[in-house]
Amino acid sequence: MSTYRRLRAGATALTLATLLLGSAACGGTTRENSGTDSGAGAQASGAANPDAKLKEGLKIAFLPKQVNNPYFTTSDNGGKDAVTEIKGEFKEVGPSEASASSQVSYINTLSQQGMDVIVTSANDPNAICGALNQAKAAGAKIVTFDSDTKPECRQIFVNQVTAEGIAESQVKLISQQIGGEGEIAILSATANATNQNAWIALMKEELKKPEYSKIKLVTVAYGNDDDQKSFQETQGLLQSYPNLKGIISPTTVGVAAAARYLSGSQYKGKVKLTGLGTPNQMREYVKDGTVDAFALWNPADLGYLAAYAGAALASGQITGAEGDKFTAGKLGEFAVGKDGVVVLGPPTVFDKNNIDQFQF
Amino acid sequence: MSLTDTGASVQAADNPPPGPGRARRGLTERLLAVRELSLLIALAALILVTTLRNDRFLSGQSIKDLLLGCAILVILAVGQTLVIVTRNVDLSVGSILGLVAFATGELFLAAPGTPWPLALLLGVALGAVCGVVNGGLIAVAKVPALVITLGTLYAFRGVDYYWAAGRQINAADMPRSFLRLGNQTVLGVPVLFLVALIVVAAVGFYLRSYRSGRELYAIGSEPAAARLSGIPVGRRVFAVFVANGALAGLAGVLYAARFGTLDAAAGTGLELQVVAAAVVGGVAIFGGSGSAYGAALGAVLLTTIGSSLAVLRIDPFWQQAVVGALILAAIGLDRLLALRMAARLRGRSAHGA
Amino acid sequence: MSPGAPGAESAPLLELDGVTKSFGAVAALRGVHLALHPGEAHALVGENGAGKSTLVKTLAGAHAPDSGRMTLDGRPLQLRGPADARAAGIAVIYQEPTLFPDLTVAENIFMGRQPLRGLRRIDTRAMNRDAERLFERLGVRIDPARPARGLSIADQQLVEIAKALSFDARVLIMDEPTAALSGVEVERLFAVARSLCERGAAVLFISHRFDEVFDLCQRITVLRDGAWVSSDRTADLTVDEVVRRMVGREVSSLYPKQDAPLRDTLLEVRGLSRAGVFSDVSFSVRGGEIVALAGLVGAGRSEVARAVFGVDRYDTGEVRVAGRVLPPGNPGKAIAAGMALVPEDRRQQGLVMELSVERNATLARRRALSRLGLLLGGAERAEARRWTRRLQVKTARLAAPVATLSGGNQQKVVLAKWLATEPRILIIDEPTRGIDVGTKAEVHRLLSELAGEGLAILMISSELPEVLGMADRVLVMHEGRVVRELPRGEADETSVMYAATGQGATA
Amino acid sequence: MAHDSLYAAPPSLADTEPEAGRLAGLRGALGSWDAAIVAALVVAVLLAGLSVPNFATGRNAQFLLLDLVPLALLALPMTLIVITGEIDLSVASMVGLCSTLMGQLWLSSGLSLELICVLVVLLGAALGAVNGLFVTGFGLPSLAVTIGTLALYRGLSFVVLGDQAVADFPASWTAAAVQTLPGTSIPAAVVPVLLLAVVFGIVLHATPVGRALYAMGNNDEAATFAGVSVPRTKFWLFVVSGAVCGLVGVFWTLRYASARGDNATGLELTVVTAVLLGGVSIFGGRGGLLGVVAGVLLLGVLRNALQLADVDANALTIVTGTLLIVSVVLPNAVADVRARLHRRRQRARLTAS
Repeated sequence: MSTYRRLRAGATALTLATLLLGSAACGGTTRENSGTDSGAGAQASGAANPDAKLKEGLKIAFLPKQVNNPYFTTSDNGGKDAVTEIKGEFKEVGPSEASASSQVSYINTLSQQGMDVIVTSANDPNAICGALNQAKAAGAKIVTFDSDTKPECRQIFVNQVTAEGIAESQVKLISQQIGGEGEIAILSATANATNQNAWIALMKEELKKPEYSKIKLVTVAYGNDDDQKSFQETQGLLQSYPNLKGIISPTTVGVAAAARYLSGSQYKGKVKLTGLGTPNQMREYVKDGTVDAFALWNPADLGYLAAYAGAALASGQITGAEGDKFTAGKLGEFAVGKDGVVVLGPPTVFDKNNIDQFQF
Repeated sequence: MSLTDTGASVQAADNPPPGPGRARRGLTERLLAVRELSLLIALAALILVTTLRNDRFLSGQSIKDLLLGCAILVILAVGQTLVIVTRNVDLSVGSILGLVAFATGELFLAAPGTPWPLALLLGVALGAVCGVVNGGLIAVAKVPALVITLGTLYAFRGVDYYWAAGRQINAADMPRSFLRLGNQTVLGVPVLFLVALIVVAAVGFYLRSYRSGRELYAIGSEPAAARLSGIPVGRRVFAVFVANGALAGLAGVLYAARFGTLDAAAGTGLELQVVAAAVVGGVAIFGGSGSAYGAALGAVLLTTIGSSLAVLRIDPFWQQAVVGALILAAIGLDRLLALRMAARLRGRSAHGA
Repeated sequence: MSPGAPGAESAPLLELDGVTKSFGAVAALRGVHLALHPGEAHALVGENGAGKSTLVKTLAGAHAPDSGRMTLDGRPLQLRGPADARAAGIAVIYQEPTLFPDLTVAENIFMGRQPLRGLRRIDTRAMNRDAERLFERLGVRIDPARPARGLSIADQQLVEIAKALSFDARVLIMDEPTAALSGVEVERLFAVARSLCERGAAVLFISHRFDEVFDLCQRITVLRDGAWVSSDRTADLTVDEVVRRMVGREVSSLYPKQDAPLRDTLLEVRGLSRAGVFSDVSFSVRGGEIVALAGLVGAGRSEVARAVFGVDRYDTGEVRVAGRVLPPGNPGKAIAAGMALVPEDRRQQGLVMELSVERNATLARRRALSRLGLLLGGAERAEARRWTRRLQVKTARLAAPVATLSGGNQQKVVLAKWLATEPRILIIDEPTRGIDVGTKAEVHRLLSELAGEGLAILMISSELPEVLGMADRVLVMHEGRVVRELPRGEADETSVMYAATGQGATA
Repeated sequence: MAHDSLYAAPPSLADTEPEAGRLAGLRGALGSWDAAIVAALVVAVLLAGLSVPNFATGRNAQFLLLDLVPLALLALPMTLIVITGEIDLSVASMVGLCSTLMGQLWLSSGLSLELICVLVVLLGAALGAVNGLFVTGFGLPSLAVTIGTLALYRGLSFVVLGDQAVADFPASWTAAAVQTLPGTSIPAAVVPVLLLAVVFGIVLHATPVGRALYAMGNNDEAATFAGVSVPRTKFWLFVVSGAVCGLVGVFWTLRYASARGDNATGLELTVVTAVLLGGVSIFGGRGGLLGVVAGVLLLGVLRNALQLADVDANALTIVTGTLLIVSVVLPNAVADVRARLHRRRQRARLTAS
């Protein structure tokens, strides 16, 4: 009878309630009048004391994008080495799936536990900002690595390489391999991965240079950092673009999947592949001739550097202001650049000749 | 829904003689065949359209990729058919696959010399053990399979994560003979696909022609009646979950062979595709009807859609939406057919009077 | 009295001794004795809740008795499940058909025993052939290869019978198999049962219909409240005696419809049709009048009632309540207009087993009982108390789940639920189906009383004496049409049956 | 309806009579389930407060409650839906789609945020209506339908925003989402949640609608005969569920200041777990809102405490899965043991006499 009518009334009421709640908040917020809060505020508060010694017993927590990712396991282990060197307490926590919302809950937990330093790789540049700011307010130093947040949410971002550096080296590698002309495609990770998109944008810029004028980027495919999906996408690329000469896959999952596909297909050696991959994953394909050369920074070094940066922050050696300098154990001295960015260095290029020297 | 089915019954003596009856023999089977045929037509149409847009889609390499790509899903869908036919569902297959795949890698790490047939057997056994957990909980606790397997979906994946602890196993860690299994072809047909074919044929044949196979349909069709007719319902359902676990284990080993790179996330979310494949293939989600062949065709269709979306350069974001829409379309279509059939049968009953 | 009292000419084929079974606090069987002799049909009678169905399920292996002995051919028999019972040669036809709708008729018959060929594969052709032979034996024609879904109830029952036949059972148990069958079908079923007896099988027949019991069976066992009362030869018994043993008391006049002054027409049905179910049904019922809708099972009576009430839709026609057109397909509107339908299948359609007595009793009144949209406990309880008192529902607490009540009391709760809506029009489908003899009289008295209060009552009944005793007018349906209308004076067994079987349609 | 076929009734040889008796016993056990879950919650809070450092602080309570807002909101309509014997697995995907729709509208429509919020809730209701239409209009099992829309809506949410994430919502709004009540550490968002919980509680327990919900969950045919419009009621339940998802989508977007396609992925499992943990029967017809609220809190407390105690995320996955299984297995097991004990006592009495 009218049971449903009541429910319908309920639904209407719910809508009305939202309307009221919404309009009660304030009158008509639009994108135009809201004015995006630009993160101009660099945060370097207080003065750095370059001579301060690194404190012992610092509680340093690593919060990767997800805990089940071998890449992050490697870099967190680098961080662990560093923390051991400076006699701190190391901890690695993180969600089992790469989602920003669960990272927020972990950040809250860490700040609740009174961590001195939180080293994190952001699943979303904005979503975890609020939580990071709260943690910062509670006294924790925030270092991001691999994937950054908005600059105002952290003190230091440890960048594996500059985005420009990646774009340059990737384009250069593929150009060398395909002989400077032909169609190429990019196989990326997820479509909203911050760093991937930044690199891809820069690669497109790079390709506009005259020396690459004969190279045509035909498409960007997304393998979602999922092995099977990347595999299928590679398949799709080769079928859709018969004239494809090369693929750049600036993600470790993607490049390995693509290499495996190529090595088992008729395109092996004919379609060139380069990208960012780990030597362990790629060793086989470099040796069997599928891949000539690829690049990567050392993820362990990345974590190592991030841990040192965090310790330096917590000890007052640096504040994250441009020009601050600190020493990161075996890696030597680093300087903080603009927006609190510390760059690990140019990527290493791996090929048949040097790959056996690396184990990670 | 039986509200109207009791309508106008007939005095049996006045039923039409069996002459015309012969013509309508095997209505159910014919309907199933219709379903399989329409799947084939849909598949053909899809391939045709994609090939028209890009003639490489039908090249030898591409067909090989397609067959290779669908093999694992086919095996899982066939296993799921066994379960769904009994009016149950197993949502934990993706997690079982992931667990077994990683375990296989671990096995090769720990004992590099393991011959691959042994690894295969061990993988199947591990899958079966997971199935025992599912089936045991369902049979002992008398709780719907949906909830239990939702729970074990978490639990198996958790065990997998815990075990892997963020490590990855690479192709280099596994013996070449094993990896070849994943890529090798016999007369141009990938070995993986042949394995899947054997599974489909075996399960399909079993379901159609064996007493215990038919009993599975009986259980799904009317569990209470099945019990009263002396069918060991609990044991059969348990066995079905074990069998499905074993098939998921097989799929896990093949996954390891095919992809080479393994971490704990292998097969995450696969259960949706598996259920979708079975449902699209005409396996009624409320049990009692459907065939392994249909489910296998459903899996092939889904994989082909995935590939052709990639080939047609349709935004990959659409892919998941297409899977969802297909599930809805498939169950909607089934409903329509069932209503049609009920109407026809009722009509026939009435005419007989 | 000692068990198996009457004669000892042949050793019993199947014997039960002191069988006990309880569910929770309820003792369903208390020391039951039963001896089935080869070549004999044995009737099991008793009121609802006397334990007949439990006994059947025990014999079928579906329930394990708590204590007591079963012997087959003098050897102890232990049934661990229905499969054991089958293996022992015990076949059961249940009250409600238990078919697999998705499987073919032949598979339903031979499930688990399909004929095999090489490699233990099922031989479908042989199976269909065998099924066809069984149907020939039964004298019916059902396509063995069609799915069971969509079979009429009678056909389903026939498939069950074929299944039981296919066992070559030594013991055939039939739990109210005739409820859904027409006279011809019943005759055929009995012929089959007799032929089984001739071959030395034992038949256990459970029914509420005494004419059938006395027609078929050589012995009658009476159960009351789960306990064994008596086993006697049919020849030594009369119907009255059996009834007396069943209820444990004398039963007074059964059908006491008192004349009530007829008032205005309350329910008017015009040209109601639903394709393939019923067509062009028209009738009207006045206040104070009981109109019976008679006919064979499957004639479309219940379907008409459901359509009038709005549970099912109809294609054409209209229903008027006190002159106003009732919108189709909306039971809520029908209730609001003052109509109530006590459905045929009370357990399935009338009750929500897990809800309490009071919630069930007030379910159809929940809206009227609410204040400002809120429904608070007190109102429901008061209302429920009023009606359960009037109908003498026996329950410990009104908050107890209705499932804990005995069958007869559950029936009363269904009645209470509908009477609580204070209807002007009461449609009651098989008012005494499955009700024991004692309660039957109560229900009839109540109906008569309600008519006296001015209600218009439409009663659907398959029991001719009930129809003839209660109704002011009898409408006879045949194959979805109302073929005769008989005022009280003209209605008798012959005229109603004549019309119901279709012969009177043109007369 | 066909829906009940999926939750295969617990296998039991008992016919309806003893079955009912058993369920009645179960009911007795479950009457105390509410109490048990509340007690478990209290124990968990006490234990965590005593043994886990940093648990019993205002700040932690704020984090905990804030994390629970989406879960609590989604559990409300889910409780009602499960009580009617249906299920809505698409809630998390609806949240995701609503979130991206909000982002897209904010990005490109130029409408005011207030209007957008209302629109998003309405869109959520429309998404729910699609579920409702498939379930009630076409008579399909809600499990299958919502598995389909789970994939469809998630896919669409990626289609809507593609590779973007919209993040430039006004700071005043995003701050409001996480604001605490003045003078306390209780998030302000808890207030509307509580209000809605009270509304849902009243609807379920003290209105004719609530009675109808229980009735149709137990026996929809009897409910139909009692004048309940089962399909229409269920349809509107799905609409309400969708609207609440819209609301959660708005909250999620503002709280995390980010509209992304993957928002709330996998949340449906947690919601179902909380509802079942709260004592709602997956078969329908049983359970209450108080238990569900306690279930939500218990789940949140456990997770939070374990996280604070540095328990691995992977172990948390296992805990969630196990909790889900336990919460459905336990009531059945308890009832089973009780029945068995009772039988034994009965037998003892009989043999004694």
